[in-house]
Amino acid sequence: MNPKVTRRRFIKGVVASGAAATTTGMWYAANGQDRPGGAVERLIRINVNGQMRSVDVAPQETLASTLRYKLGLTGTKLGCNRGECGACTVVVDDVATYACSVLTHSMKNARIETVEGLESPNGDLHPVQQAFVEELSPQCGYCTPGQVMAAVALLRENPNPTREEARHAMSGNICRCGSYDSYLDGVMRAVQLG
Amino acid sequence: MVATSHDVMPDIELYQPTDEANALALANTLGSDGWLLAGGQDTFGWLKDRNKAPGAMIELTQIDAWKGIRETADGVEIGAVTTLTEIANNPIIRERYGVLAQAAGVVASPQIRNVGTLGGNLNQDARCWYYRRGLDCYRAGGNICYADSPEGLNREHAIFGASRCVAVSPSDTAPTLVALDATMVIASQNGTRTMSAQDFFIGPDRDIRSMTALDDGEILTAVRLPAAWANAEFYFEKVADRNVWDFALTSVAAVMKVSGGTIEDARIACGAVECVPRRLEAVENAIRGQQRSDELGARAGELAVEGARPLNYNNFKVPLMANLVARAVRG
Amino acid sequence: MGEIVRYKRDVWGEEVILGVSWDLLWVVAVAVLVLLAAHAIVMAALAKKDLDRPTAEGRRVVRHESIDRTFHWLMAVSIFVLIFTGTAPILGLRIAWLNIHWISGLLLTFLIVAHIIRSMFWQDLKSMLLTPKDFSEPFDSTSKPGKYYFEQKGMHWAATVVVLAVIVTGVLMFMQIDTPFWNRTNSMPEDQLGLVFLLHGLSTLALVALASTHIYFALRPEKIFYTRSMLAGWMSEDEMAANHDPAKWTPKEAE
Amino acid sequence: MAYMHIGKDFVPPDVPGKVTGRIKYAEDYTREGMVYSRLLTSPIPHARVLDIDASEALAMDGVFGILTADDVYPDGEPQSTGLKILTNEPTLVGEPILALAAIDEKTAETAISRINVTFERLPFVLDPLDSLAEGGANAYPGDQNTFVFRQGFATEKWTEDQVASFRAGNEPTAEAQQTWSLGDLEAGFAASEFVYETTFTTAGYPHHSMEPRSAMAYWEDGKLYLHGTSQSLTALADGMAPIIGVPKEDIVFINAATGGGFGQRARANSIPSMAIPAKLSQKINRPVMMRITREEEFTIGGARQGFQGWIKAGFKPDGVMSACDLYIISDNGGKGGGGDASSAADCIDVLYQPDALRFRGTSIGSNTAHRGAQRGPGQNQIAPIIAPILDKAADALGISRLEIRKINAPRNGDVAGPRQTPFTSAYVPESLDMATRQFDWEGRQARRRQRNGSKVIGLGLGQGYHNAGRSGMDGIVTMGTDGRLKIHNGVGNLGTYSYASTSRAAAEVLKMPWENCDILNVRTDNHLPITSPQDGSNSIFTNTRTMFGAATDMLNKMKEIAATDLGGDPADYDVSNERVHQIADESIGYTYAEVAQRATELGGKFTGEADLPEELAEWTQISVSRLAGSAFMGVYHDPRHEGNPPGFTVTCCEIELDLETGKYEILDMVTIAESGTIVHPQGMENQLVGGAVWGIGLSGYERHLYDPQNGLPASTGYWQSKVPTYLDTPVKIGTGWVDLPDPENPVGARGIGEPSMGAVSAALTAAITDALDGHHFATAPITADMIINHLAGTEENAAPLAQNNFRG
Repeated sequence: MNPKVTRRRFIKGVVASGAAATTTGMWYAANGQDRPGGAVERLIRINVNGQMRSVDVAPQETLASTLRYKLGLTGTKLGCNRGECGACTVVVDDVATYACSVLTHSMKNARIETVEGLESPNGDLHPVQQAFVEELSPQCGYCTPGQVMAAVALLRENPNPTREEARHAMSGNICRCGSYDSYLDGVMRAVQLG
Repeated sequence: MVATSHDVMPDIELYQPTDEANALALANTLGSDGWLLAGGQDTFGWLKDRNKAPGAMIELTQIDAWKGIRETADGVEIGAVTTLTEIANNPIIRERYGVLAQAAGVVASPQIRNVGTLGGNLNQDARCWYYRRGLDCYRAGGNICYADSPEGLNREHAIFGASRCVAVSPSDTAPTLVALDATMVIASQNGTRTMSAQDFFIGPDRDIRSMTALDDGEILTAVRLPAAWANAEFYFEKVADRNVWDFALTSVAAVMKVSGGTIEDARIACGAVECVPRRLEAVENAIRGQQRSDELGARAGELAVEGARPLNYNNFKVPLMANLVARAVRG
Repeated sequence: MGEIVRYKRDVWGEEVILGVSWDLLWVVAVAVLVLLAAHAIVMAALAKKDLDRPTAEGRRVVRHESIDRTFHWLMAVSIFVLIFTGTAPILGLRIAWLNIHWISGLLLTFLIVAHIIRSMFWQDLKSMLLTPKDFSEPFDSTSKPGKYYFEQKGMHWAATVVVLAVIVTGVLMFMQIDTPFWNRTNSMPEDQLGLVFLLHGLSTLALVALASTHIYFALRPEKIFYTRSMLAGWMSEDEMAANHDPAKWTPKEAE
Repeated sequence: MAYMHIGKDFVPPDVPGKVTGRIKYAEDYTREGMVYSRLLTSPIPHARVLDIDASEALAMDGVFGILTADDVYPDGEPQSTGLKILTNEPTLVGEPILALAAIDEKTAETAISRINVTFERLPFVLDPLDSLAEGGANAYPGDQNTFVFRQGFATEKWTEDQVASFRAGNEPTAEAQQTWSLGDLEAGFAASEFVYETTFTTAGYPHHSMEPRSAMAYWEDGKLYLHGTSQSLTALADGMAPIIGVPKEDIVFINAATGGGFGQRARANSIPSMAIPAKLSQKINRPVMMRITREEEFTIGGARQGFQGWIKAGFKPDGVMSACDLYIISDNGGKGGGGDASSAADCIDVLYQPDALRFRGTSIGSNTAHRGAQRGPGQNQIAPIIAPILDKAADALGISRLEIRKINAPRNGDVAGPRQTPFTSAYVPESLDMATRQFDWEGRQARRRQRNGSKVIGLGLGQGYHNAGRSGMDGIVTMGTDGRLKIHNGVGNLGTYSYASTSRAAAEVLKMPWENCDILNVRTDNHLPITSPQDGSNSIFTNTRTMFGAATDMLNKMKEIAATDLGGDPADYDVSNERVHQIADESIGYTYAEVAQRATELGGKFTGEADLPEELAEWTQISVSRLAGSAFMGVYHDPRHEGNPPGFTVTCCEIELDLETGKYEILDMVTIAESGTIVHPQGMENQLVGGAVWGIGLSGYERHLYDPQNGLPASTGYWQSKVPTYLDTPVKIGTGWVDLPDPENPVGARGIGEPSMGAVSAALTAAITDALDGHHFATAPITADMIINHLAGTEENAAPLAQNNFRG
């Protein structure tokens, strides 16, 4: 009943996926249907946190999958994988975006920023991160990277929002712990921290 | 066996054409096997669930010609893959067609509006949860409706125009386009055709599998808003359970020319009460030439819901729709 | 060409019948076309050029009373509408077909019920009954039929079976939709519902085949006087004498 | 009392990791050779698995094996309530039947779709009252519909007339499973001037923690390493070991952070799915990651118990609640549930101190989500039901709505509950005063029911309660020769930060600067003591006691060492500035580093090798034995405390309700806590605002829908569940606390997590009721459609008191 797959065969499989370096939760085989030419190539380069990264990306792969399972950027969380919670929010060309609901292939010319890319080179937290620490904005923390990124996008577009504006801009992020008030306190403090 | 919760994207090919001709050729060649992908906010759930299984996606968002907001001789043309955020924030739309800016600004959530497009919002599929669960209902090609039954959970469903399927038009922008008398521009390899927004949306009586008049190989490329209704009096309201991430329980979009309190002309459409945006011509006729007042509003509300046929859990939509129409009319 | 039956998953994931495979519509269309074309070619080849057709001139006898003709044409119209509204959406025509379909279906049901009652009490039911003797008729050139010859009776009874099947299944399906008379229930289990859809589909296919055949023969030159008789009610004595046995059928003289 | 740490804000050590994304949740881990598992779950609400044919799936490339109920329960499935790891008799849609491991998730999903399971379909039921009715289907195995404690599955039936009469709004006449009462009910009602009676319902909806309960497991050197999710590390691992069938010393549970629990991840038996990767990994000998989807989180994540109840309350002319009679049918879901109903009655007794009270309750199963503890189980369901009744009584008796609450409020010295337990302390009138003052409750009364176009103002006042403290757990602190204090803390990192704030009690005892303290948590091989599960709002009370105790033990040992080495009596010594020294001459003493060094040299009881407290839990003993001899140790077993340490909240709110749309906006909200000394103000505020969002969800939005025709769950995700968002909650919620110490806790603290929700739910419901001229829906949630229907005189074809469905 149990297929005896040897360890070597298993490793071969991983290597063949072109992603031996990072473990891949959502790994895809190439598909060979009979369709018109001109479909996307798997090997692409994307700009993540200021670095160009070469990645083997299946055509249907979401950005969240690539970030988490190909690039090891697990700060981007999957809360619903449906665009219904915001935990996977990243910033794409300064715009808050659900990484679970865009294709990595659509990001080839984009600047992607994740929560891992916010700290300054000397290790200082981004003002939003700093403010969230000071206000103790997170509770369980699972939605926090998404909240951080939504706030970062907001402050780029509107460096001096009112609490009401912040509330609307942040509204695509669920916090099941109900820390909305504390996150808004954090955003308003981040405005001061600049 | 639908016994597992899928949420991994299955194998599917992706095309990213950068010019119109290429996109139309792909749409033509792939036909129903080619899924037109705009912002994808209604797409990926279907695919992850494995409830729709097209062989390829044709991404439309890299075609610049189908993006952006342009002034034309007769109004404004909005590219179909313009994002909802751009529409909601665009100064021209806000100034002249505020009703659309308002509707675009309350779709789902900010991130969905950042990526989601007007075309995607208009072409999104029905939100009946039975259908979304992947059940083989009429709309999915089956022979049964699970929602329209004595026990079906149909609180969000239609009170008008049901025909076997009782799902409603989920789009927030669609009623505003019907009210604005917008023109839809549809391209295919055979050329371009246009039709009114009202004709663009079709009910299950005409096609139970599709919510729009688009045929295989056709792509909605732009929406034209006529100058005739620019800067009119607008009213838009969406009532949903939650203020984010929710579909309307009922919405109303009204476009009126008012002079000295008298309604000279009006177009009104409601969302989430029928499979298509429900244009209220009887109400429009009744209020034309009338002075706006609470009484007129109340009369318009009553007229709006005439002939409603609620299901077992959506009786509330009748007074709700009447109230919203009344608010729109009374000013 | 695909399969005969389409399947789907029921609400709990089990495979059940969904209905007939509509690819069969094309199979039926092609088959009927081929058969009828073959028939036409054979008939054309066999035809004696100088054959004397019975003349329509002269005295006339009544073949179909006006009420019977009315029934026939009403049924014909409703069946045509039913077939059109039933199949056009399958072929991709986007029309609001369902209400027309069930209204025609109700009309047809009413007509059929009335016809059955009439045929039993007010009409000459026996003239339509198939007896063992009828089966020898096509092979016996000396024997002429009564009012209806064998093929006509066969066609009638085939149509009877198919139309009854389509009506019974149609009524069951009608009960599954919202109408002005009732709100739908989900009372029928999905596997049974699939069976009903399948039978409705199969009988529809049969009906399409029968209707095409019927129209073909109605339009054939040697039979067109029957079509005229269904329109005008009469046939000439000459036509009568050429095709029917007065001993078995004594029609009234026409006005 | 002037504290060094208690009552002061600090940065819990995990917070930077949360804002940088660096802290790891279970699914963020990977391991070489890791494979991925997916679940095959039941598509049918109640069925029996007759056959599993996985041959096609197992023949696929990249598929490593499957795990079934037969694998995990070779001797048959336990015949008890509660979730199983895997089952052959699913009693709800989505219950796991088997798990499959493959090289990646996509392959696993494809493989699962090729497994053929043959089911026997069994009758199912979605509404407990339908099951109660004679002839109604039964949710549980063996055609049973209830579970009797210590007896097992049973069947409970009413006549159809009894069910119909209850649905029609009458007092249930059938005998209840469970009854307790206090005082003379008849006399109480006889003395009443105002009596109010109604049936009611509350929805039982899911926890929907943001982090799905993913888990990863591997075995190494005979030890199981399990990356999972929990509300408390040691309590969870302690219970998980027997479920998996591994000795406690051989399980290492790793759980740096948990993405929300809300009661559902407190105990191992509420999250047995974590055993799946452990068992599967054992079977196929590879690390196994089991990522759980949002939908699976719904189906195996469980829900609150829904109530179908009847309540009758009587008030004397002076406003005193003289009698309360409560009858509740609780929806136990597909796998059995908790004791919410009795807690609801207890809550009424606590908050309103009626002269007489009777509770009757019956728990009935339905083929819906597993039911278990959820934030204030029982107390919070009853909160939105009872608040409008108090307002009705107040209006009828001509007493202010604030006054009637003060008249009935529990005070220091009062008792409550079936055992008439005294409070450890209680300052509810003070909280009512504080909340109403901060909100300007009296000043706002002029605005009550004011109309502005289609909108109307409603004001609401609500109270919440939960028992908030336990005892009997253990504490361990150690100190290395560097003089740093290591606080071994088994409390989970759930977002309450109580793992850190309770640790501060230890720092407080030793007057240790916070930066010289290390909290050892994250993984159980950090030698953690047993803790109570972090549920029931107990962590602060329970674990400050153990932390305080362990640190005190260390303090005493320091003094003993110093006295032995440096002369004098231990009582002559004290600590300050990280030194233990003589009180009279501070120069005589040891630095902490020195005393730790001495302790290590001395060994024995100073390093946990001797004279340990006798009652240490097995788990703590394992930890202590592994630490023994390695470092200076303080270890403590906490004796039982006396009385009920309560957590109280009071909320005021003002809403503006649109009579034409049924929508309302919460214009202002103030919520006040009474939970003893505040240990961590920012954490406190988070609990208050978080509870407020939950209360808003309970009263206004959250739902739990199952299709009555076929038992499919309709609300599996955030969208359909209607979890409140930023824009459904107030722009700013005012908070505050009474901050009076509780005598049963060494730092005066009690918990607050759960009552923070109840008060808000009560206040919001009261405000909605107020805006609608006192129309009492007697249900939670109250959704826009219900308000519209009420105002328009329309109604839905819903069964009265329906559960797991829409209500009229």
